[in-house]
Amino acid sequence: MEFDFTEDQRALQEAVRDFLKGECPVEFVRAQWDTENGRSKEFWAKFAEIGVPGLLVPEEYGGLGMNEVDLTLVMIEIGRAGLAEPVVPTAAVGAPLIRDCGNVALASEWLPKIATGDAIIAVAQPTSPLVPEAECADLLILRSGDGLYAVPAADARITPQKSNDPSQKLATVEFDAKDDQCIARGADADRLEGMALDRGALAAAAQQLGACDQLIAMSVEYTTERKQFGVPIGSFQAVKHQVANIKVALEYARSHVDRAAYSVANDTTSRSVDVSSAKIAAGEAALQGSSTSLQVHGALGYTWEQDLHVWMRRAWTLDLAWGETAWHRERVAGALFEDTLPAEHFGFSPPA
Amino acid sequence: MEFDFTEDQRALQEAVRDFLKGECPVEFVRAQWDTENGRSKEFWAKFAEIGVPGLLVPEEYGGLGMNEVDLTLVMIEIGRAGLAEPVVPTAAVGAPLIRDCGNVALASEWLPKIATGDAIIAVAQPTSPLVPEAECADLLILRSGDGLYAVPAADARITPQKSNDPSQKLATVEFDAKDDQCIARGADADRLEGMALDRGALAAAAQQLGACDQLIAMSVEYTTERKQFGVPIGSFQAVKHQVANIKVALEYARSHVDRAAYSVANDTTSRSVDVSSAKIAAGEAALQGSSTSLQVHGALGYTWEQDLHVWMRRAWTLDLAWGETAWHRERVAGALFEDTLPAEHFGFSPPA
Amino acid sequence: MDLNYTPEQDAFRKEARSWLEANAPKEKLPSFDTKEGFEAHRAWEKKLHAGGFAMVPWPVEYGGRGANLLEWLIFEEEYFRAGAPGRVNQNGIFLLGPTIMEVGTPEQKARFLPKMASSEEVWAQGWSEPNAGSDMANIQATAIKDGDDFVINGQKTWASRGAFAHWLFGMFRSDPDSKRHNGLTFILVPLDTPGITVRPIEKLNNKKAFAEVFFDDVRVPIENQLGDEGKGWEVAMATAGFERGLMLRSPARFQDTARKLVNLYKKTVASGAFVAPELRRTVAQCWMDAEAYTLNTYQTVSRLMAGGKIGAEASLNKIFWSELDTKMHETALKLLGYRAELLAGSSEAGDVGEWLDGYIFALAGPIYAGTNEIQRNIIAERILGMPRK
Amino acid sequence: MDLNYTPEQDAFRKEARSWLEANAPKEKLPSFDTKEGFEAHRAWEKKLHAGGFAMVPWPVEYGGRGANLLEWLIFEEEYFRAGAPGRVNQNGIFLLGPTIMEVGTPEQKARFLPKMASSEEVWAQGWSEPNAGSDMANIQATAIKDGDDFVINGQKTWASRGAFAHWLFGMFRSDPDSKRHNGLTFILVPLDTPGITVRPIEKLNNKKAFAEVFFDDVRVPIENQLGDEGKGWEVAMATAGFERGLMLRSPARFQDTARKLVNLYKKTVASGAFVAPELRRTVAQCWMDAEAYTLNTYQTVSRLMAGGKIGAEASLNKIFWSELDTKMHETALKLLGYRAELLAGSSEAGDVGEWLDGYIFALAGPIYAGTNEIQRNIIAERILGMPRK
Repeated sequence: MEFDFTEDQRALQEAVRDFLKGECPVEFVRAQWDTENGRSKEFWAKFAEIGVPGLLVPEEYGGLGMNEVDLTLVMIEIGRAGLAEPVVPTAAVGAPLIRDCGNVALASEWLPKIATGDAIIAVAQPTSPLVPEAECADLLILRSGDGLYAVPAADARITPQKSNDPSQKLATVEFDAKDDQCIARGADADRLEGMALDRGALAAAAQQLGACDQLIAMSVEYTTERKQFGVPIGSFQAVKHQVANIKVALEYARSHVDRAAYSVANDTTSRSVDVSSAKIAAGEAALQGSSTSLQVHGALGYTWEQDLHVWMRRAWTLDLAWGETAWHRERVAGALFEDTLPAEHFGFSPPA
Repeated sequence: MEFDFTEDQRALQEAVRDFLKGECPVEFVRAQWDTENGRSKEFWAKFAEIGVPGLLVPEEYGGLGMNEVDLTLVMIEIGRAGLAEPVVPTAAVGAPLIRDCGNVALASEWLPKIATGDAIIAVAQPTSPLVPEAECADLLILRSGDGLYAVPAADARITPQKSNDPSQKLATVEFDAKDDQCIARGADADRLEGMALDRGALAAAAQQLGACDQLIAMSVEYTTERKQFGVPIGSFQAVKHQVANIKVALEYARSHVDRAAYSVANDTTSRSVDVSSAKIAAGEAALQGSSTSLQVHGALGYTWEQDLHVWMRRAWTLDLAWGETAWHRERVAGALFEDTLPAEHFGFSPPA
Repeated sequence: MDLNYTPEQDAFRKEARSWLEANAPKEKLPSFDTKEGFEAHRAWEKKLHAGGFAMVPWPVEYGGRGANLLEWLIFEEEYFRAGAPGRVNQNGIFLLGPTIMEVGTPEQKARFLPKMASSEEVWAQGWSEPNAGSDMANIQATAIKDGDDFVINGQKTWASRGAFAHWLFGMFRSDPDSKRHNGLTFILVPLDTPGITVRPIEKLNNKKAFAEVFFDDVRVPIENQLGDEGKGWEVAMATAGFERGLMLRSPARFQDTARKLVNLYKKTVASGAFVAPELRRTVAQCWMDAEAYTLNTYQTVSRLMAGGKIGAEASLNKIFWSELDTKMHETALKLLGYRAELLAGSSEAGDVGEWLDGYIFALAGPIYAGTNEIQRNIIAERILGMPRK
Repeated sequence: MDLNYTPEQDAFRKEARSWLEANAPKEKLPSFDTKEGFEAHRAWEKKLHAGGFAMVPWPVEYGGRGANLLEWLIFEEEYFRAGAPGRVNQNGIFLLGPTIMEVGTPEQKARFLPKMASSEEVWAQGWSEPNAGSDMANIQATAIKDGDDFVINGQKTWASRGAFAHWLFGMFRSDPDSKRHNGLTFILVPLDTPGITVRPIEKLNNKKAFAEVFFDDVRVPIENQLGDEGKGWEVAMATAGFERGLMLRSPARFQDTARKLVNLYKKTVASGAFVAPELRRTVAQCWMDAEAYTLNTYQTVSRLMAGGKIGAEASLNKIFWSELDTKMHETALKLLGYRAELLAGSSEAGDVGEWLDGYIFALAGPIYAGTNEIQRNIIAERILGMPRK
């Protein structure tokens, strides 16, 4: 039993953080709002150079062959930077789905391209008809009936759906299910889709941690500089305690997320409940972070030009991605009250 | 349209407040904890002198012939004083039930005695098997099957049930339903019982307002006197804002209670929803008042010798009396979502 | 206590309802924080004014119909029931107007109120400065007397409606040696005066809801001073009381939202979509709270009509409605599920309506008109008497 | 990251489980805040000590079994699983013990720890004074050196276990000219020393949970000083860290409560009683929060075992578990409905069990060991670096 990240994992996290500080300042995020599809090929190429898109791609396909514990630390940094490039569907969900579906031809075609940054994958969410990143994807993994299909972009009819978060690219997608594009059916499809959902939710939760941390940092900075009544407003308990409360929520959400990362990486029997717990806790922390940060920023935070809302909107949209909080709550409650919760959870254990 | 109390009503409230200041200091409340049945015949006799037990008793039976709007202001003062004598079952519920049940013999026998303070009435709550004040009652109004019965104390088998609030006297009661003690059946019984519930809940809600006000007053006084770090602890925002929040909850609960009082007195079609709203809002305000007051009192509030818990316990027990919050919430939600809510509510009105 | 409307009140309601049904725009106007929407809203106000409904509690001579506050509540109920447009001149008619009525000279009333009622002149508010937000007494913009004029220098910010309005009201330091609440004067400033620069600021919905206003030797005649010289704080406090209190957020607004929320809940349940079980209670609680706010306002109005005053208890209202408004919109977004983030116009958005817009607007509630933190200080200190230091 | 227990850890768990199943009292002991219960709990502690389970992470020479912190967590899990009695000497074994281990002399360790482990000597804590609560640096009780003794005068209050304990630890002002955090010395005081008067205080459940302790020229030998003279604050901070942090509230306690709550929910639903729909989510959230606290503690223990330290983040724990404990008990009382207020022994109370007692105990959580307001200050200032003034 050892519940901590390794030094290598921490080093990876720091490297990504440094990279994003340089390559993804908030000006970059904002600039993408006004581009045609909101995504940057240049950025993605650089991101591939440090290995992020292919983090879960096996080494034989040119990836780093890492797992979701490593990726979670990277996703935290992505959330902190407010980056909205298609990391989740491509690196966190699409790559392992293609890896795991048992279709060697598909894997051989797409995994190397993912690793080199030459392919973007979009994956339909079982909890919503909205497909993130469909517009910029080269390949879409979509559900139809009892089958899961790998559909090249040319075969998909994509209708953009505008999100309140200008960084978030959503669409509804129609396609004609073709047998030769089917990659799994029945229980196999359900299993792959279930795993995709948990991977997506975990990646969203990790981003929520990062976004929440960033919201706290901005609030601390602003309230330390901003003076009213002759003192920094951060010295008022009403401000201090609100920010402290986000920190409490964040750190306990972090424990859930860390555990969920382990559970996904090791496909434990408690995986679903752990992921849902993580998504709920991180989502609530990030939303609390949003509203509190806005409140302590006052009118300034309420403007378009101040950067606070960049992360507020990330928090809102991430809360709806890969299962809303309400959906995940029901999954936890169901497991808990219908006695399907595995005894594997550590800590206080029920009688054997 | 005039939504305010009259000067006479305010004068009555002040008179009762002054009376209770003199006759019911907290030492009196505490002293009752150690007496045999927790009730004082001496106090009740004095209370009858100023007319409280017979407030709703018609003048022809020796009462004041007032209504629930008047009584609500009195109940607020009773809550403020922390008085737990059997005002609710006798004056607020029992007297009007006997008045309204159409049994002239019953009315002639008991209403004058209520007015003179010579009879205590206990009334079973449809929401709980616990009958408050059964032990000290002369007459119990009890339900059995589809009938409502007026049962003399001698015919009732009473089992005391100890409450966490030493002021609260509860019991379960068994009796043999006798036809000659039946005062209503079927729809009549339901109507009387429904009215009893609303009257009881309204009286409990009014007491909760008074208790909440008292908790605020004690908190303001304590935090103004108590110094830490060289200043009164009430000058810290963390303390100030918590107390301010109770005040917000209290004042909006008050509006619900005032409205419910009118609705009960005039038996409006929205009566049930108004009473439930009042019970919910006043209950939440009083519970918030309890926990906040305890927190700002610190360890001192956590002692038996400090008086704070006298009102905390009142708040707890009143929350369970005459329908818990959860029960009342369901009644409001039911009316709201099943479209049984009358259009009579003033303010923004739906299309006719 | 009598909670029945009088026959006269019922008749007035009927009249307002008929007029609004016949005259209120069927289509939603564009946002008044765009130039186009600003003018569309002014056109609507002109119509409202012509119908005699621009500001019903005002005296007839100033463009009102001499109704009392209860009738004002009834009018607001009917206004929201009709889904009529937001009031583009709310800073004028709800905040400044009542203040002019209270402390203005007869000339000022005659000069300003009628054009305010008709929205010929739309008002921006100029309270905040970069260093005077919650700490409003820290105002630094100066208005120094020079002959028959004040000469104004400095900067205001977060001036609501500042981008398109004609006039601005605010406090300026007329005694340069004064400190804090003293030496401030309340002045009415035409925004087309030379020396004024208006820089619109986009709010969270990307619309120009407010502006920074820069003053560079701006000359304003001394008759534009409202109330006594150096007594601007007292004048402003009366205005702030109205803002937090009765006028700005009439209960009908929240009852309207609550009713829409109840309908959204019922519709969502009927659709068979998953609805988190706790929302049944949350929606009911929102409805109850909107009722509470209404009941409380009726009580306040009853007291005011009997000669009472509205004081620090306006701070209770401010906290209550701003938190309620946020809660109602948050709850609606939860009911909308994955569609909650979609902007109107997206095909998948369907009829999600204005909940997202409303949510973003609601988020400002705990901030403007004095943050809720400031309101809690006021409640604790002025209502409950807790120690300041 | 490896979230599997090692075979050794599994074996230790099994051993603890077997021993506890065989030895833990089947009936609940009377409250240790009564004289009878105090002694019954001491008898249990003696048995626990004889079994080698009194304080598993302590070195064997002091009455422990030299286990590591992870094994301590496992032991705690089994302890709560077995429903074993509360630890009457918690002030000693969880708070003072680790401090002595850190700063005590070899003689002090040998003198105090073994008798602490066996509960031959039970400890009271003497932090607060009438004017030093949240403001603990305002300590006024003095301990002035006189020959080989300290002479103590003054008063402590809220001394937990003070009514029946044998010893008390606390801070005293040894330099009468000192102020605030300086000039304080941490001293261990036998409660039977002449000049000491103990006045028990009843807590909210009517039990003598704490005491006021009065010192009138009480002579204590200087070897009872723990840590350096004048450095009592630093010594106390180490103790307070343990209290808020790891030791005092092990996660098993809350997982145990959460599991009971889940069972109560299931049973109440199965009974057909009305259960407010939102409680499904509230109960699940409580369970999740207890998991979070457990996970977080395992992470802390992993860090500590790798050589890390526990610091200001203990304040996060304090807020989290105290709020969780209150929420769990409040939720249980809601599930119990009208029976929630009944005291055990009332026939109608049935099996409502200890929820009410637990609720009253939980209410103290946000107050003791530094109020949650103080913890929020610490988080804001020391963890987040927000300005003090």
